[in-house]
Formats: sequence, C-alpha cells, structure tokens
Amino acid sequence: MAASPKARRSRVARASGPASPERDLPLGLTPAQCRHLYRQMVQIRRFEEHAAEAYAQAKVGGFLHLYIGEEAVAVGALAAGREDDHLLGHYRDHGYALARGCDPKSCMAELFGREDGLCHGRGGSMHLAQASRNFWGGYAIVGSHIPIGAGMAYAMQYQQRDQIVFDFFGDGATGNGIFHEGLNMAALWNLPIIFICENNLYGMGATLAEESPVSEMRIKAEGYTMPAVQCDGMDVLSVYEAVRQAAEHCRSGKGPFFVEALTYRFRGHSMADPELYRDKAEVQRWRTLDPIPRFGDFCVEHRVCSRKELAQINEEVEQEMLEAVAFADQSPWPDPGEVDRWIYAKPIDPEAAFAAKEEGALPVPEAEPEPKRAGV
Amino acid sequence: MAASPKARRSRVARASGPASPERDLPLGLTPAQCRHLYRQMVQIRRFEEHAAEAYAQAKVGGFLHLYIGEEAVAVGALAAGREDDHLLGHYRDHGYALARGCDPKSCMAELFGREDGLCHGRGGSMHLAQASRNFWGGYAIVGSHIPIGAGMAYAMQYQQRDQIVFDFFGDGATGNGIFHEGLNMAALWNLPIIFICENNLYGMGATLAEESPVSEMRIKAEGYTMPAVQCDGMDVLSVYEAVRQAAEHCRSGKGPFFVEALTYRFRGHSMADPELYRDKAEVQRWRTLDPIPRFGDFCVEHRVCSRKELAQINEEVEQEMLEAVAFADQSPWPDPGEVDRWIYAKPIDPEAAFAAKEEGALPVPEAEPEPKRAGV
Amino acid sequence: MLFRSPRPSRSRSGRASEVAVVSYRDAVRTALRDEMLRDQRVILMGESITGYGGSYAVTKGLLDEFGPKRVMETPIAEAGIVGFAVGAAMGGLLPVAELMTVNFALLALDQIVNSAAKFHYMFGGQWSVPLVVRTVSGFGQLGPTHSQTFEGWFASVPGLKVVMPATPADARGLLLSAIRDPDPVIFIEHSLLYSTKGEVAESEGGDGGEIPIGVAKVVRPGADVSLVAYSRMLLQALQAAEVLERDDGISCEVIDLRTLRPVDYPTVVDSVRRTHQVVLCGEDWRSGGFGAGLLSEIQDRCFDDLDGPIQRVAMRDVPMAYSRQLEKALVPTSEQVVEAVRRLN
Amino acid sequence: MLFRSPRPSRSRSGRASEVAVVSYRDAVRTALRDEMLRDQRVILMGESITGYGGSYAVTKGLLDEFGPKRVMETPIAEAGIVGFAVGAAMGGLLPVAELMTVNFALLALDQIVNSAAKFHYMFGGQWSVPLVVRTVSGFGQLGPTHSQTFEGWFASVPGLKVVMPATPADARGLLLSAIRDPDPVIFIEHSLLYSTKGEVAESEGGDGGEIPIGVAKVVRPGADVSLVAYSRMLLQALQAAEVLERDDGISCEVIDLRTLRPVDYPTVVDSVRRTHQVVLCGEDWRSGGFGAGLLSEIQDRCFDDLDGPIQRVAMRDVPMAYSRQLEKALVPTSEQVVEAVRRLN
Ligand SMILES: Cc1ncc(C[n+]2csc(CCOP(=O)(O)OP(=O)(O)O)c2C)c(N)n1
Ligand SMILES: Cc1ncc(C[n+]2csc(CCOP(=O)(O)OP(=O)(O)O)c2C)c(N)n1
Ligand SMILES: [Mg+2]
Ligand SMILES: [Mg+2]
Repeated sequence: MAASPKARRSRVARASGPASPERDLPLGLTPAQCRHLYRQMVQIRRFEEHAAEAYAQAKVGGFLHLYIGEEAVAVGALAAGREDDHLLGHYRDHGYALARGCDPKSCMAELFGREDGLCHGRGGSMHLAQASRNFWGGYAIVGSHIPIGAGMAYAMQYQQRDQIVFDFFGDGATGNGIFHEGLNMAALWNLPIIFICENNLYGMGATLAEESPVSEMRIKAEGYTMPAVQCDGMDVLSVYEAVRQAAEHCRSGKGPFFVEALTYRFRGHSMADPELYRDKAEVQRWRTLDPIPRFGDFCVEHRVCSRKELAQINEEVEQEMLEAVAFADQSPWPDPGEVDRWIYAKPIDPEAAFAAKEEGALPVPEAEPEPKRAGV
Repeated sequence: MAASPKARRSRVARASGPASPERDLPLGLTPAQCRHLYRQMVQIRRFEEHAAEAYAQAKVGGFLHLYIGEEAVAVGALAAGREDDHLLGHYRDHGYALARGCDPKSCMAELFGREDGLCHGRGGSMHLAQASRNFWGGYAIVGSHIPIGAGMAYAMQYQQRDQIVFDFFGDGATGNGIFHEGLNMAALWNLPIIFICENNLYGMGATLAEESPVSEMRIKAEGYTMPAVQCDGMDVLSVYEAVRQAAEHCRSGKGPFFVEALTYRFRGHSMADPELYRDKAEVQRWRTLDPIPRFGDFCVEHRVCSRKELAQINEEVEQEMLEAVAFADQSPWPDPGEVDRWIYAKPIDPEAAFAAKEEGALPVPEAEPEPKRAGV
Repeated sequence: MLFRSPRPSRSRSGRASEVAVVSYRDAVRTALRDEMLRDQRVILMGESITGYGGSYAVTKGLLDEFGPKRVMETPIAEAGIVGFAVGAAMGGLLPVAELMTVNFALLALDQIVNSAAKFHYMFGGQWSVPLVVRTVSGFGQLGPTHSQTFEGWFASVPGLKVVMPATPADARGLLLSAIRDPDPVIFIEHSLLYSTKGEVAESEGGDGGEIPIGVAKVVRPGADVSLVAYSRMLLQALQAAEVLERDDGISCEVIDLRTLRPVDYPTVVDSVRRTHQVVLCGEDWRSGGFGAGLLSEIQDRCFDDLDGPIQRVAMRDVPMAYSRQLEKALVPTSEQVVEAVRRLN
Repeated sequence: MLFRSPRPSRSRSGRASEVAVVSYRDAVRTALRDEMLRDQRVILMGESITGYGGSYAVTKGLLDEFGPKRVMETPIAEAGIVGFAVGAAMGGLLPVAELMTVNFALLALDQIVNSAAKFHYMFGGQWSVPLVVRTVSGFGQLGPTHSQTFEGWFASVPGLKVVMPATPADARGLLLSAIRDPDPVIFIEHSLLYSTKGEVAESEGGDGGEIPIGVAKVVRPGADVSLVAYSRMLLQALQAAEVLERDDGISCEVIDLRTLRPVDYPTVVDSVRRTHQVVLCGEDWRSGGFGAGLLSEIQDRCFDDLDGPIQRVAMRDVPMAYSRQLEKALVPTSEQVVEAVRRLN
C-alpha cells in the first residue's frame, strides 16, 4: 500500500548546487559542517537508543516516541536556519532538541522526570523545550502548534525582526482542521514560517492512504498559494538544500514556505506500538536508506573524514550519552511540595488580598519578574 | 477590493447545452419547469421581505439572515436534484426550505416562534428543517454541517441507496478547519455529496481577501482531488447546469463534487448589520444582476410566459406570503410547560426506576417509537 | 429499506447467558462485536482503530471480521469524526465513534454539544442522533495534556447521556444500552481499568444483556458513610471501605453511579438519608469537577440529613505533571478516601 | 529590542483620573484603545472586528485608528485564532483575541485548555502566555446553539484566570489588568450589558486604572442573606435585594464575584459567616454549572455556619429554545432570586 522507498525517492530532486572548492562538497558546505551534521544525527540516534533502554527499565514512563530513521530531517532543516530562529515541533521531539543544541543531559533528565530536566520534569518526553535557545517545545495535541508557530511568525514580522519560524509536524497532522487554519493565516498575512511536514507514511497506525486522498502533502499547501517542495528526508543534504531555499524565501519577506520531507520511522509509533499495521519487509527496505551510514559514506567519499574518524565521532557521542543517562539517574526528583508552582506566572492570593482589604490597604498586585518571551 | 460583478462573471462558464425542441429552452428544460424556478425565487424573495417586516415589528426575534439576491443558488441547485436527496445548509436557510417545497406557513410560524413552526418554535430562523422532506436543517455553527453532510452521504453509500447529499455553506466557512476535515473524509471515502459554496464575497463583515489567500473557493477542493466548478450564482440556469453535472457525478458513484456559486447578498449579513464594510455602489452594481428579473426576462424572451403571467405569479406568491404571515400570527405559542420536551428521544426517569427497584421489579427501559432517521 | 433491526438471523437471544471472567477491555470489544453481529447498522470509526487495533487494543480483530466499511480508520480529525458520525446517525446508521482519549475530545466538543446534544431538541423532535462516542480517561505519566478527564463538562450538557463504567460487566451492559439508545451517549472508559477482570454474562447476538442507563448500583451496603464513586474511583472507594471497616470499624456504603447524566439521585439520596455522611470520589479537577454538581444537588436534597459537610476526593487543581513523583502528589487515591471519611468521624 | 513597555510617550499617567458615565460597551472599547496607545505590543484579532466593528460594535473605529497590523480581521477559525494568539504572545506581543460569542469558544477549547492554560506549567515556568480571550455570553431568542455560557468550564481549568465584569467600571479596570497580566485571561462580557451605563474613571495612556483580578466586591452590604452573583446576574441580584428589603424586610448582602478563577473565597466566606444564608446566582446550566463549584467550596468552608441549604438560581437544564415564550421559561430572573431567598426565610 505504501509506496516503496525507491518510487518515492524518484520524485525528489536530488541535492545539487555549486560544489565547494575544496573536496567537491555540494551546497557550499565545509567539512566541519558535514562532520557536525553527521555528529548530530548520531547524537539523536544514540540518545534515543538509550532512552528506549531506560524505558524498558521503567526509568522513562508514559509515552516515548522515537525519531530513529528520521534524524536527517531535523538535522538538515535546522542546519539551514539560524540558531535564533524559532523552533516548534510535535511530540516526537528529541531530534529537534538535540539538533538545536540542547544538552543531552537535560533532555535525558526530562525523560526521567527529574528536576534537572529541561522542564523540571513537568513536561516529559513529549514536551522538551528550551526558551533560551528559542526552542519553544514539543507539542502533543496533533497539529496544535501549527497556528502557534504562525502566531510567533506574526510577532516577528510585527516587530520587524528577521528571525523566522520552523514548525515541524507529521503527515497525520494535515488531516486535522487546525493545520488548515494555521496555513491559511500564514498565507493571508505572508508570515515568515517554514512548515516542515515529516511524511513518514503513517499517522500512528493509519497509512497515508487511509488519512489522505492525496499522497503528497505539499499539494495541501498549494491551495494556499504557498511554495511547496518535497525533499528526501533520508538524505540530510536534500533536506538542507530544500530548507535553505525555504529559509531564504521566508527571511526575505516573501511569506510562508512548505517543505515535505519523505521519511520513515524505523521504530513503532511509540514504545507501546505492536506494529501490526506494517510489514517487517517494508521496514527493512527503508532501513537500507538509513540516513546515518548513508551520510557517513558521503563524508568518506568526499574526503570529509575517514571511517576511523566517523567511528571516533560515534564513540564520543556514545560517551556523551552514557554521561547523559548517568546525569539523569542522579538528578533529584522534583519536590512534590512544588507541584503547584508555575500554575500562574503571576499567582493570585485572595486570602492576602482580603487581609489587606480588612486592614484598609488596597490590594496592590505584586510586580513579578516578567517571564521570558521571544520578542522581548 | 471585492471584484466587480463583471470581472467575476467573466470567469464563469455561461449556461449552455442542448436546446429543448420547443421554444428553444436550454438544458432540456420545459416551460413548466422554468415557471417553477421563477416562482420559487419569487417565493423566497417575498417570504423574506415579509420576514424583515415582521422583524421590524418584533414578531421575529434573535438573528434573521436574509438570502435576498442569492435565490438562484438554492433554486437552481435543488432543481438539479431529486426531492428525496438529502439537504443541509447554513443559518441563511429560508431559501433551502422553500426551494425544497416546505410550506411557507410553517416556515413563517417558525420564525415567529410558534407551535406550528417547522420545529415547533424551538429552532427559529436559523434552524428550519423538515425531516419528512429530507431537509435536515439550517446549521448555525459555521461549517459544522459539512462533516455531518459527509456522514449522511456515507450512510447512503453504506445502505446502497441512490440518494445524494446537498450541502450548502458560505465562503467564510472555508476558513474553518471543519470544512477541510469534512472534505477530506468525503474524498477519502468517495462519498455522494455535493458541496455547494455560496461565495458571496463576505463572511459577515470580512471581505473575501481578508478571509482567504485565494479568491476562488473551488481551489480549496482541488487539493482533495475533487472535481470543482464555478457557476454564476446570479443565474438560476448556470447553477442548475453546474449542479446537474455534479449530481450525475455523485449519483453514479464517482464521489464528491464541489460547486462554487458566485453570488451576492443584497442585504446585510443579518438584520443587525450596519453594513459599514461595503460600498453602497457595490451593492447597486450587484443589484443590476438580480436573478429574478433576469430570469423573468429570459422566460419572456424564450416565450415561457408573458410579462403578464410573470406578474400573475408574483401576485399569487404575494397572496401566499400574506397567508403565511397571517397563519404565523394566529399560530399558538408553544406551551412553556413543554419546554423540557425533546431533550431526549428516550427520556430516563431515575425516580421511577428507583421506585420499581424498591418494589423488586427490575427497571425495564420503555420501548419508544423510534424517531425518524433518513435511512430507515 | 435495506436493513431490518435487529437482524434476526444468528440471534441466540432467549438462550440462558453464559458467565465468563473477562477483562474490561474484552468486555468492551465483545460488546461492540456482538452488537455489530446483531445489527448491521452499527459501524465503528476512529483513529488507529483498524490496523493498529486501537490505541488501547480494544478494537483489535474487528477490522478483519467486519471489513473497512464497518470499522473505519479515520484521519486525525476529532471534530470531523464526531460531525461525520452525527450525520451517519441521521442517515440511518448506529455509529460508535472512538476518540482516542478524552483529552482530544476537546477538539470535538462543539460537535458534541452543539450538534449531537442539540438536534433532537432544536429541530422539535423530528429526529434523534443515536450516536455513541467512546473515549478514555486515565493517567500514568502521560503529561499535562494527556491526563485530563472532563466528565463534569459532558455531564452538564442537556441532551447528552454520559456513562462511565467501572467493571467489565457494566462496560458490556451499558455499552449495549448505549448503542441501542436513540440519544447521543458519551461512553468514557478508563485506561487503568482495561486489564481488570470480572464476571460478565455473555449473550452473543441476543437482544438482552443491557444494563439500563441512569441506574446506579449499591456495590457494598453499609450504614455509616456513603461513598459515591464511578469508573476507577469505585475501586479506590471499595479499598477504602475495607480499610475503614477493618481499622476503624466504620461501615461504608459504596455506590457506583455508572451513569453521570442523568444521575440516579434517588439511589444516592436514599443512601445519604440512612448514613448522614457522604464522600464523593472523582478524578477530575476539584474546582467545578463532576463532584461539585453532585454535591450541589445532594446538599439541596439532603441538607437536613447531613451530619457533616459533604467531602470530596478529586484531582488537585494543577495542570498535571509528567514526573512520577509529582503525578503521585496530584491524583486521588484510596488513602484520600479513607482520610475524607475520617475527617467526618 | 523594538518596543519598550509601557511606551512612555503620550502617557498621562499620574494625572488625576476623570470620571465619566459611559456604557459597558464603551468602557471595553476605551480600555482596549487606551491600552493600545500605552503599549504597542497590544494587538486585537477576531472575526468581523474591523470593517464591521465587532458583532457587538465593541471594536468600532479601532481599525481606523490603529491599522490592520494591530486590529486584525481573521478567518472564521476559532481554534486557529486562539492558537495564533498564543503564539503571538510567546513571540512578544500582548494579543487580545475576540471570540465572537462564548458558544464558538467551544471550537477553541483545546487551544485554551491544552495550550494557553498549560504552557507555563508544562514547560517548567520558562515562559508564560500573556493572552486575553475576550468573548461574550448572553441570550435573547438566539436559539439553541447561540445562547449558552460556559464559565463553569473555564473556571475549572488550572492555569486560566477567568473574569466576568458586571459594570462598566469593572469592565474597564479588569480588562486593563487582564491585558497587563502575564497569564491567559478569559474575559467574558455579556451581550445584555453592553448598553448599560455607569461611572468609569478614565486614565488614558496611564499606568493605573487596574482593578485587580481575584478580588470580589461587596456591592450592597446586608445582614440576612448573601447573594453571590457576577455579570448580568449581579443586576438581577440587586433588583431582588431591593424587592426583598421593601416587601419582606430582608437585608441582602450582594457580592459581585467579578473574577471566577481564582474565586475570592475570603470575601464570600466572610459574608456567609455573618448572614448564614446564601443564594448563588448564575446563568449557566444548573447541573454542574459554575455555581456548583462555588457551592461545593462554600459548604466545605462554611458548613456549620449555614442555616439552610445553599440556594442556586441558574439556567434550567434544557438545550434552550428560540421561541420567546419558551426562553422566558428557562432563563434565570430576579424573581427567582427573590423566591430562593424566601425559600430560606
Ligand atoms: C488531536 C490529537 N488526536 C490524536 C492524538 C493521538 N496521536 C498521537 S500521535 C498520532 C499520529 C500522528 O501522526 P503524524 O502527524 O503523521 O506524526 P508521526 O507520529 O507519524 O511522526 C496520533 C493520532 C493526538 N495526540 N492529538
Ligand atoms: C463557528 C462560528 N464562528 C462564528 C460565527 C458567527 N458568524 C455567523 S455567520 C458568519 C459569517 C459566515 O460567512 P459565510 O460562510 O461566507 O456565509 P454568509 O453569511 O456569507 O452566507 C459568522 C462569522 C458562527 N456562527 N459560527
Ligand atoms: Mg506520520
Ligand atoms: Mg459569505
């Protein structure tokens, strides 16, 4: 039912562009950049493999959605933007966090529900976020962050800032009305936002054909007069190229852009998924397109680094992730006495106000340190 | 900002097709049919003019949305279907009711909030409905009846019935996510439903350009691989032709069809509308395209009837509407003692059940006459 | 007319029911299956209910048995799903729409409140909407957006019937009633109950087996305090009742409401008039949760019968946190039921 | 940084406020306008709020004054509007999103509950969502889908602040507070109050003028019964108090809650401890309406102070009918408040 990897890839324009002078690298990339891309993909992979292990040991609870197989999308896309561009994604969010440079320690601690987690254990795996890096979080109501991203883009436009918004979501999200409401607004107001649709052929157990009468998600953007391209989500350079084009478009004030990355998750939808709805053989076929060895081969072929150097990166990352797990293991639990902190940024205390009123003083609301917002 | 009537009409394929042998009528229409179309448009016009008067006299309360100017859409569209096809529309619904053949008396009584109203005064102007004519109502949450129509179409398909669904809504509804969810499902399951979008250039006070990045609503359907045509909503024959094609398509099992009728409301959005957002001159321009005199001229030119006969129809309709108002005026108010009737089709009485339990008898739920549903 | 209802063939109604011990999950599944066998108008629709088998594996196997026309995989479009199901019901079918969890039901709330609940009334009784919306509440480190439960909201809407079974037997019997009911029924299961087991009378293909909507059940008779609960909190209340009997010699009457709209007040009031003390046990937020409505009505009907304030056990008013330690501090427990009773005594 | 907050130029803060008699509608409009003058980060968005001037004419003229970047006409997309406003707030703006009526807010409930109310908590306090959602409740032959009011639902959600002003002065002062508040505030106006008038202290461009969220007001002191009301029901309660004073010699203390989350319980409890009798006045459905939550908390805090059951005046549990005669039979009135007090005395 699902298109074979081969058939789908043939629709994708292969990464091309001017070769870099040294070593023949495309897209003006430097070897250091290539090594960085490779390292980030390995980071995500190893982070999640450790997370899966921790889940099996009941150190991670609730939902755990792995990005394994799709690493090229977050890594390629974010490399094409700036570090201060705004980033939102869905619950399958470890890749966004790590590609944005969040510390794996704080990410892992969040999965473990610990105080040192990015969100102090309040959010968990689905809700990683780090405002200081303009990573505004993983969102778990499918599609809900699509208009939210558009709103952030509006705030940038309004304040004449040149940051743009990266908004990642899945093929399944396009069946929800909120996707359309968000795209419509982005198009109406010409907002600087890249919609990045990770088309991995499934929305949980639903196949693409069950979700959508069209198999190409980019078609859904075209109704909003939005430029839309597909790229090979198993090839970090293809993603990089497509999103670089999108980012230029957005940053120059030309409005929103839609990028569809054709990709595949190698693991189940979440750890609870028995994967009854797809063939093992299909998974195997896609595994042959694994973006990590594929880009590793590219690096070796283009003399970015040797196999040994790749292995060394792998080893460094493995160390880093072992440390992340150890850190998370040792991080304290959040204090249950603080469970009602952060309900409000400006808490209200009617008892105090009443007491003050009794004493004749008017209740003056306390000025609190203003919580961080992007534009300020 | 809004396109001029002329510019818009030029995009519309004019009604054509094989001429009828006698009197050169297009689309195989008979003179009797033409007179019927004319009469129905006049009925809607005069019904609403009387309703507006009654509103000014505070006999009609709440919201009153007039269809005046758009009569050709409901009349042309419903003439292209069968009487047992299913019909749903939005709150601007007097046209649907009358074009489906509902008695103006019961319609007017509903507007007056009387017991003899189609819905016994419970619904009011926005919620006319007559299940016995498969008119399933006017709906007032914008777009909400779009998936509902799709669901009815599914019920027809499932039961292998050959009725199709007519689902009317406005341009404004296409900005709501529910529109997309409904179209997506209709396309996915190849359902027999005609989506009829009355593009009247405004969604309440919002202009088309404020609501949508594309000015042609049919474009929004194309993303669902649904055939979509535009027609001249000020020309009953153009609508008839487009919807006849759509109905054939749907009835033969080829799936959903989208018809965009380019039209204009001559009156405000509702009676409360001060119409600050549009030019009087624009309204005047559109009034020159009034579908009633226009089709009257057509009838005379094609020797369907004489001017005198047209005047006679007008006179008959006027009589009918005076009777409708008199009927509504004399209809009794609903009994306030019955205000809690129809909350449930099968009411539950815990007191009775408890009493029965106390006496040792098991509470057996009463079998009630099953309420009407379309498929049964 | 294409179908008759109920389809008479294959019916074994009238036959004495067999009793089996089954899980809550299986009780729901077999109720769906039996009703689909009995009446061709019954269809299922929802997200990941076919190939995946349902996110809690409730609909596993039903696609294979009934095919995609009757077990429909839908897009992730909660409002559309309920709207579509309303239309299918108006068109003559008996749809059972699954919303994966009650959290996502917020997206469909307009269709539930303004369509399903309203049409019978607003169109003057011309037709009704025989729809079942099945959904699930529950928690377990699911985080802030996936741990909520909104039964109080549904239960405040005229036109809806709201059911929350606690046991496999009630899950079956009430689901049969819900599907056969001409009105829209919100049927809320509980993720932490799916693997619990209990005796269920099976009556495949038959007409019987219904447990009536709107009838509460005194699950454990008692003399001193009335514990009013539903869904998972019934188990907490029963546990508390044992502890209180054993350690405090307090005799608790435990009532399983089963239906939240309409509430079987006669059964509740009858109990309160005997015990003079009440603890209401729910899992939604304390401020304005379902228990608040219950409390309001009980104090109105039983003011002079009450020896002390009606107690409530409910979710703490916090958005919910992911971390295990924090979650523990928020969710209602049987210990809290015990404490509430002790506060009264 | 492009903007400073508050924009200091043009500010006349510190100047003694002038007092004028204005309508509730104008009080809302001028509060919006003044705050937009004071702080460039404030933007408005909503359906038909520009050329049309707002379906209740509240935003009339603001497009002309501030232009389409600050007064944004939106598509008919309630969920999108609130989601967008949440994002704009995260991006540094202070959006005031209008949902044309609270009935349509159901379409946006997910964004209100799972986005606006949750983010500060779920992301561990990293940022907040300084959003105001303005919407309107009310009735008047608007029929079954357009006459509802859901304040009880909003008020049950941790993370939200919920405000329902009854007077022009409170409409102004609370709206200023709401816009300046870093948390999401649901600000519910009432269509039947727009033309009522009252004294309002104007302080254009200044920093003052706030009325604090979370503080109730004793509008009429009294000794015998506490009437707790908000929004339009405040007027009904005041009318009832007059009638009861005149005809029955009963002295009613009337409290305007003003804020529904968090509720100013100290003020309510203080009153109840003096009067020993309470009538709660609301317009949402009796079963599980806002008053139920209020009642639950009051009986908990004041059980021993109460001389009789807490009374409630509320909407009858019916989906609402269009016909004038039927509507009259459903909506709460001052006569019902009088009757409720008489039931207690
Ligand atoms: C509104 C809503 N409905 C349902 C769900 C349950 N759910 C979580 S993920 C998912 C599938 C999403 O698929 P897609 O958008 O393709 O993303 P992918 O998981 O494939 O990356 C579903 C149905 C949800 N979280 N939110
Ligand atoms: C969900 C929802 N939002 C807002 C409204 C208020 N409203 C009623 S009609 C309308 C405009 C609809 O425009 P369109 O669909 O173009 O239909 P038209 O009135 O032009 O025929 C609006 C915004 C509503 N009824 N429902
Ligand atoms: Mg997917
Ligand atoms: Mg329109």
